[in-house]
Amino acid sequence: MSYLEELKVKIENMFSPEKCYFPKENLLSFLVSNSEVRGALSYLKDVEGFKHFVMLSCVDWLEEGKFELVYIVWHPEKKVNAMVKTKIDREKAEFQSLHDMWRQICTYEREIWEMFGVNFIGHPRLEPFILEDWKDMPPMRRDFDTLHYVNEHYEWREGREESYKPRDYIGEAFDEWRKK
Amino acid sequence: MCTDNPGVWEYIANWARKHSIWVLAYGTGCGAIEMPPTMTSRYDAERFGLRGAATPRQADLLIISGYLATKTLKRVIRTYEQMYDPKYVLALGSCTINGGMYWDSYNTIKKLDLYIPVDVYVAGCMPRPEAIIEGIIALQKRIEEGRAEGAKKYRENIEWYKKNQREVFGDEMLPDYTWNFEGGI
Amino acid sequence: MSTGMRIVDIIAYPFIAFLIGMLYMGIARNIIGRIHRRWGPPVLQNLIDVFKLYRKREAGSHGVMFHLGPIIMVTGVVTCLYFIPMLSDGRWLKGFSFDGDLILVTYLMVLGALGMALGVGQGGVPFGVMGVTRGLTRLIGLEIPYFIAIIVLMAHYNTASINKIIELQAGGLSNWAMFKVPLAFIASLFSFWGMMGASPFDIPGAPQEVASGPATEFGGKYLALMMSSRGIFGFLKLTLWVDLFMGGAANLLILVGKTFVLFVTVLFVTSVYSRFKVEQAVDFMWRYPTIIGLIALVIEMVR
Amino acid sequence: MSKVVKIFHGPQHPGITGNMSVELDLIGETIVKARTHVGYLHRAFEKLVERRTAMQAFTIVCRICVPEPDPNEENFARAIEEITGLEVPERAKWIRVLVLELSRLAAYHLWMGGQAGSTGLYTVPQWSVGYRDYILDLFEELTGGRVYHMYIIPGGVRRDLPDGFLDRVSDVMDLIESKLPEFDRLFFDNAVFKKRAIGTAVIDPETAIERGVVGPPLRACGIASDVRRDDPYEIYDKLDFDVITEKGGDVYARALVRRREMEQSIKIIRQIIKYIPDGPYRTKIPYPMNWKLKAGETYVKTESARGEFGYYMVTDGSEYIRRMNVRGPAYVHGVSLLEDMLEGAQLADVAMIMNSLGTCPPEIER
Repeated sequence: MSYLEELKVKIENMFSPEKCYFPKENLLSFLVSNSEVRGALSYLKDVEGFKHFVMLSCVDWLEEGKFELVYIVWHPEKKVNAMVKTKIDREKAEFQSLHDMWRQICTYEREIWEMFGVNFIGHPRLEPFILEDWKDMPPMRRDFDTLHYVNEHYEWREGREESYKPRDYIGEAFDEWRKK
Repeated sequence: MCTDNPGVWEYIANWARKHSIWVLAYGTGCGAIEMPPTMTSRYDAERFGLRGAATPRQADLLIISGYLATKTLKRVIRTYEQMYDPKYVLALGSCTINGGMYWDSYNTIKKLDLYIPVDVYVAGCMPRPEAIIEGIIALQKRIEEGRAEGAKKYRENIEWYKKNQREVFGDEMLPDYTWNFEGGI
Repeated sequence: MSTGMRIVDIIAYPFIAFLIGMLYMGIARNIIGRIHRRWGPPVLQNLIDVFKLYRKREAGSHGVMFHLGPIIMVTGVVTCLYFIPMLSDGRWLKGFSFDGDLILVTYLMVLGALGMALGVGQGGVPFGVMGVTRGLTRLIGLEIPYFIAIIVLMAHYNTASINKIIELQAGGLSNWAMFKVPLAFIASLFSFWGMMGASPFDIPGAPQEVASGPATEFGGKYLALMMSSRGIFGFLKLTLWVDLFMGGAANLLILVGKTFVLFVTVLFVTSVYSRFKVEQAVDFMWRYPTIIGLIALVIEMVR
Repeated sequence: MSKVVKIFHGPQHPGITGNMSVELDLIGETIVKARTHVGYLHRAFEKLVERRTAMQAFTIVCRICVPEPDPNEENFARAIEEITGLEVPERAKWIRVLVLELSRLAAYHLWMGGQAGSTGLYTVPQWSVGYRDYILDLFEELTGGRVYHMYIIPGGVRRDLPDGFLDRVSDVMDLIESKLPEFDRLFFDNAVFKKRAIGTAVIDPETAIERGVVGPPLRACGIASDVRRDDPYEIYDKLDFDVITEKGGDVYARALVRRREMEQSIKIIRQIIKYIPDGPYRTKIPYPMNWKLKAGETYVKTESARGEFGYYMVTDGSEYIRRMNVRGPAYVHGVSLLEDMLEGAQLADVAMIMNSLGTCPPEIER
């Protein structure tokens, strides 16, 4: 039994992961409840030795009305990744800030606050990161229509709309190329 | 001083301007990656009198290298207004012309000439160093003929430009810089 | 020499320095271009640049001192230039030399930098202020070995007149001060590289650190003035070193030849070294060149 | 002098790598507080990818990182392949590694120019950017583009190697290898550069792992961490190369790591030229205009010239990608780490530290 499989068993015993599986060979992914995130991450960091924090990502599941926060960590000795996920409510998007565990989470949380509107409680520096003077809804949310925004705020150069539709054109060109 | 009837001095000055273009070292977008090859030993743009200038006060040419995010556009306008007349703008890449592949991106502008006057556009993604040099030669031609008067255009149509800029920035407009006085104090 | 000729001579003085200085800067860009394995700009490029800058239509201002800064700089440089004889023989291009002019020249050379500092102070750009601070700090470093070398020279020839020093060096290569007091020459060469802004010491205008340093806020005519004075100042320093250590020059051709040789050493140094931090530069200057200079001084006193 | 001067270092400043700015509080020449400001290059790639099919998205991902676009293509292609289960032919894997290593060499040449330029040694950028053009010429022959290649597509590579291409690669490698000692003499052994770089911006090994440092800055602390060795992708497990480490963790150690890795890249490319197998160069992919991507998620990573470049990708069974999150090495190096490194440093070191950490703004903000 490999290290990750052992880890999976441990985690299933210790926490109550909803879905614990291997998306690929050296990556363990599991979904835990909101309250267990800090516990799971500190277990991985302090007990198992996943010292290197890779990234924090956020996925918008608009249909379910949830945001999914994804914490990815890396074990420098065992050379494996683990992925801790949790789902938070989309309407009242709030989560605890974990910036005290790894310093660089600060940056990720700041970006997710800006791009998805997730409020991280206890974050020391929730200030605009990438955007400036942004007044619309957080742009990475799936219900934000970027083309609509562009039509409202920018002017198109004439001639662009008359040209062929790239989508159709690529399809045709691809058909021809495939025949050869 | 701005003269409507170019005399002999203006003719010689245009010749000098043509052969001495100082480029502001501001890599605004991904086109900045082709600027080092243009300036260094393979393409050696210094042959044409191009030189990097560190600050806008000394520069003649502002190269907009590629797409402009709105946050950069604000800085570009500010930089452009700080430059001294005569000043030129060379825009690289399809994304400055009509948005290019970022046509549906909420954070990049689609038409640069709405916000600042552009003298020469160089199309492509990325434009090769040869294309950049060709663009500069086209600019030199315009300078020699005295047609590269972007600053004058900007001063004369300042309301129109400011209106367009306001559409992007909303209420967060920039303070005015040097465009509103002529020939120093 | 008639008064008319004398006036022509005096008027020609800065212009010759300007032209040769600008030409040297153009040639420098060419030689550096070759070291970079490319062609480089035309030789007259710097003259074209200066002309273009004079013809810029706008130039913003921040007040009276901002105007006066570059002007004081040019004035200081040109005044200083007049006390340095370009040619030793004949009646032409002798400048206003008198006994003890070496000391005056040493002080006048700092005037340009001070004028600049006054102008930049009013510009309100932090980079400019920072560049001036760096320039003055560097000056402290450069002056020490330079002063020591000058003192050695004055002690050796027992005079403080540049003309006398040139005369005493006459009569062949072995009489040149650079061979008579070689250690003093070496010490002074370091501060010469520093004064010329060659690369380990080009701190005040380091683009990666302080944009273009003191010149950050200056554009158009001001920058043209500054470039002109830099051209004149470069040639002034070259002439001074040729006068002091290389036996002066009898005619313009020899002057150009000797200054050019000295100038090329600057170029070679500048293209193979990184840039010091300001305290490293001062540290360096107070260490090696100063020690060499002090040894030269001791030898001179013992002799 | 204890007056605090506030300086906005950038975005228009010659000492800044790319288009970002650092807000510095200075006392004299010493920095007491630094804050980075990014977002000047934000193009919303992650949003645009959600609006494009996989085949349309692959053409724009390479624009995420300008100096070295290929790790992005590689990541994107491999993420799609892992999710949909596409098999990549053997030859395509070898060609991909060839492209990746060439682009690493090109990126290191550009870095060398930047690093030398940041200390005021202007001869090195002129030479190294000139030699980098030889590699760009190879790219142009292979892919049609100098900078952006759009060559590594899901399911293989876009086309096969041209006739005699490997011979030309070999020639260029000989040329570049013969020029490396020149750079040693001029730059890496330069007394002034050594004096400035040794002991500047030191990272110690524990904090390096803790703070998420990757790539050459981590290896300069003496930790042999390299995605090519730790989590081998494509054919890196079949190749013979060393993971370079240096002691010290300062700017100079990082420079030496990169310098020695250039030799390793050349070694890898020589092996590829020697052992590359024949065969097809790409597999058949489904009709790209309505290629329904199987629902799934993955995290893929590639070793770029600045360190681990990761993509987190989620698909939901439609033809569009649900979410693609890019984790560039500069995301950590260029924001929080840079702020900490700059505190207590000197104004003169800002450009040097930024370059040596491999700050690349376009991948911070995408």
